[in-house]
Amino acid sequence: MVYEIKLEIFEGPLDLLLHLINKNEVDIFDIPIATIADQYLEYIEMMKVLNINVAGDFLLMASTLVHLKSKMLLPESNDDTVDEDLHNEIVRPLLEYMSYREIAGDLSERDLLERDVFCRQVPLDFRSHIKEEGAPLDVNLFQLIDAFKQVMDRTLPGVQLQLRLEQWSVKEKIEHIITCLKEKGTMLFVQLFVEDRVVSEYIVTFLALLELVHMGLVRIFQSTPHSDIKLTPCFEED
Amino acid sequence: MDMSLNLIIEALLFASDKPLTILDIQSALPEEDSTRISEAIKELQEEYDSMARSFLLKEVAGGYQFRTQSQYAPYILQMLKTSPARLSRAALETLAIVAYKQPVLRQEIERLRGVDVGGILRTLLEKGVLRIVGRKNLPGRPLLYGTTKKFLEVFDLKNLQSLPKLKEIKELGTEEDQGTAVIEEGQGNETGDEQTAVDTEKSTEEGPSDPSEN
Amino acid sequence: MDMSLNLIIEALLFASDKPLTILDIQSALPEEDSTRISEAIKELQEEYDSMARSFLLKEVAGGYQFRTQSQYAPYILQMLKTSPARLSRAALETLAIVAYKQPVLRQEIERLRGVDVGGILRTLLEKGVLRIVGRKNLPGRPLLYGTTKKFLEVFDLKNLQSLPKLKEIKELGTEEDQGTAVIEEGQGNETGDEQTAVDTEKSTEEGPSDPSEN
Repeated sequence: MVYEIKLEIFEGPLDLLLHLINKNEVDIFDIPIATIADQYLEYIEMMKVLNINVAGDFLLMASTLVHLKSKMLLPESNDDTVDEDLHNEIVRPLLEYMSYREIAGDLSERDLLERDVFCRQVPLDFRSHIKEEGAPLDVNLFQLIDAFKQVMDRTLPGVQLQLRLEQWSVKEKIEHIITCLKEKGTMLFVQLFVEDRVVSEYIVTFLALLELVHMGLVRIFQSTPHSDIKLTPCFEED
Repeated sequence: MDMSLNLIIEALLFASDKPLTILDIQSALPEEDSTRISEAIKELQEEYDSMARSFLLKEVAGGYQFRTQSQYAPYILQMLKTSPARLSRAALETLAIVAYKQPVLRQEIERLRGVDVGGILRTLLEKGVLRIVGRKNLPGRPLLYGTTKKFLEVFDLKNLQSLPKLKEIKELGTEEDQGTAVIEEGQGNETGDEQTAVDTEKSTEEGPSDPSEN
Repeated sequence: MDMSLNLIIEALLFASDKPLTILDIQSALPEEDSTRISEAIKELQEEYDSMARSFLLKEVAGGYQFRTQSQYAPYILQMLKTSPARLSRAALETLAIVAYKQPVLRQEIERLRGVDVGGILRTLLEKGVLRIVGRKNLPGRPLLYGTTKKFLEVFDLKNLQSLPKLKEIKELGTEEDQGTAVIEEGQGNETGDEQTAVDTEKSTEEGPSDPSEN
């Protein structure tokens, strides 16, 4: 038997379910759950055989389907509760998904800018024209975040350089920690890093703390796992 | 010099790469009142419709813009040497959900689509068709997403009300109510004009999910 | 469909930001020979001359371009002056640093950006998105910078707390192919129609041609 192999992309479990329902030409309000569940599992199996990474979402739906199928087969099962589960876990999500999918289809049929229709392109020299003082700014939040990300990404590779310049020395940080502990008595571990700006500074602070513990000047406590780590001084007040 | 109001407005629209609102036009023509401006625009629209040129004056995203007719797209794409702007089906579905449910949590989009949408959200934010509108008053203060003016521009929509109506969902009853999104109120948030300009676009056909505006 | 050569050329000229040469036009219309194209352009020019609109088809720099007539320039300039201003990359980065690190010293901004930011800070202060929030208790009492209410307006934020954290954006991840491929066996089942109909729109997000550029 010759098989025609057709590659389909499914966006998710609902997409696959919908495909099976269409393929079997069944009513969404009257889904033959056993058949659909079997076919769904066959697909998942096939994906595994083909070494296609099966996302967790697909497996979750698979277990829901299997659960429903087994419930249905149980002699003492109550039809009403099965129907209710089927409605809540399969039918309703499918209906919702279908309605949004339809909207998505409608959207893509519209005259899309720069696919179907084009607007005027204003020459660059127009854009750089001097603006009035109060002119609004043409910038969005994502651009702002992205700019910050770029700055931070650029800053991090500089870590080694900064260490070599000894912008922060372990000695200074030791003094800083001692000063803080003298002021406050007990401190939380996280408070040590409040003023630190970049990774290299965190590292130096941490090294300083280790050094202090090693010298027996600071003790570290944690009452329970995941609780706050506390630091107490073991030196004389002067 | 022969300069009718219509032709001045035409020149402004022709020289702009963004849709112009009546207000935008008025800022260049402070003596004109807005009804005269909208009349002039209507006349221009009719004129271009009847002239049957390659472009028309369209109403999009709360403003007006000259746009080419779709049958010329293949030639223009050829000239620009680009492939047409495309959105994947996943992106379109995500946009559809955000458009109707906004302000909406990522988690809710994922519930409706049945899959992770993090990467798609990021792409759509980058493209400027979605934006972060605030945070929901829930543990972790998760971000709420909404559509932008650019969304309307890209999809040739006058406003959010002109989105196609959501059909099936009505028969689904009420359990759908996932609580009301509360956008964080700030102290001193007279986030004035800009804010309200965007807010006017906001609304959905199936009202319940959008009580969040102040 | 009614698409004369003239109208195709008109559409090309309309959608181009620079003058088009005959050769440029020919690249979109390979079957047309250059004399027919130049004839068409001549006809378009005459047509626009006689229509007396606000713009004309002019020959410039060896090519052709639609240009608004000079008497409309004052209105267009006025519009451009009040139209949204873009921020330079440097300004955007500086603004971003202040937004996330405020209150912040100029010295700290310069450390992060690696360059002098005096001029940019001044510009951002003038634009009203930054302000001086105080002085730090350090030798020389250096100035501390922070954002303003206008900053919130520009970015449509209720308050500074709703500024998304870098971590939250990183958590969205990137969009690898989130679809899952499945091989279907069986010969030509028609039920796949809907499927394939939608599939044709599918394509990658990161094509060079997204329309989203702000």
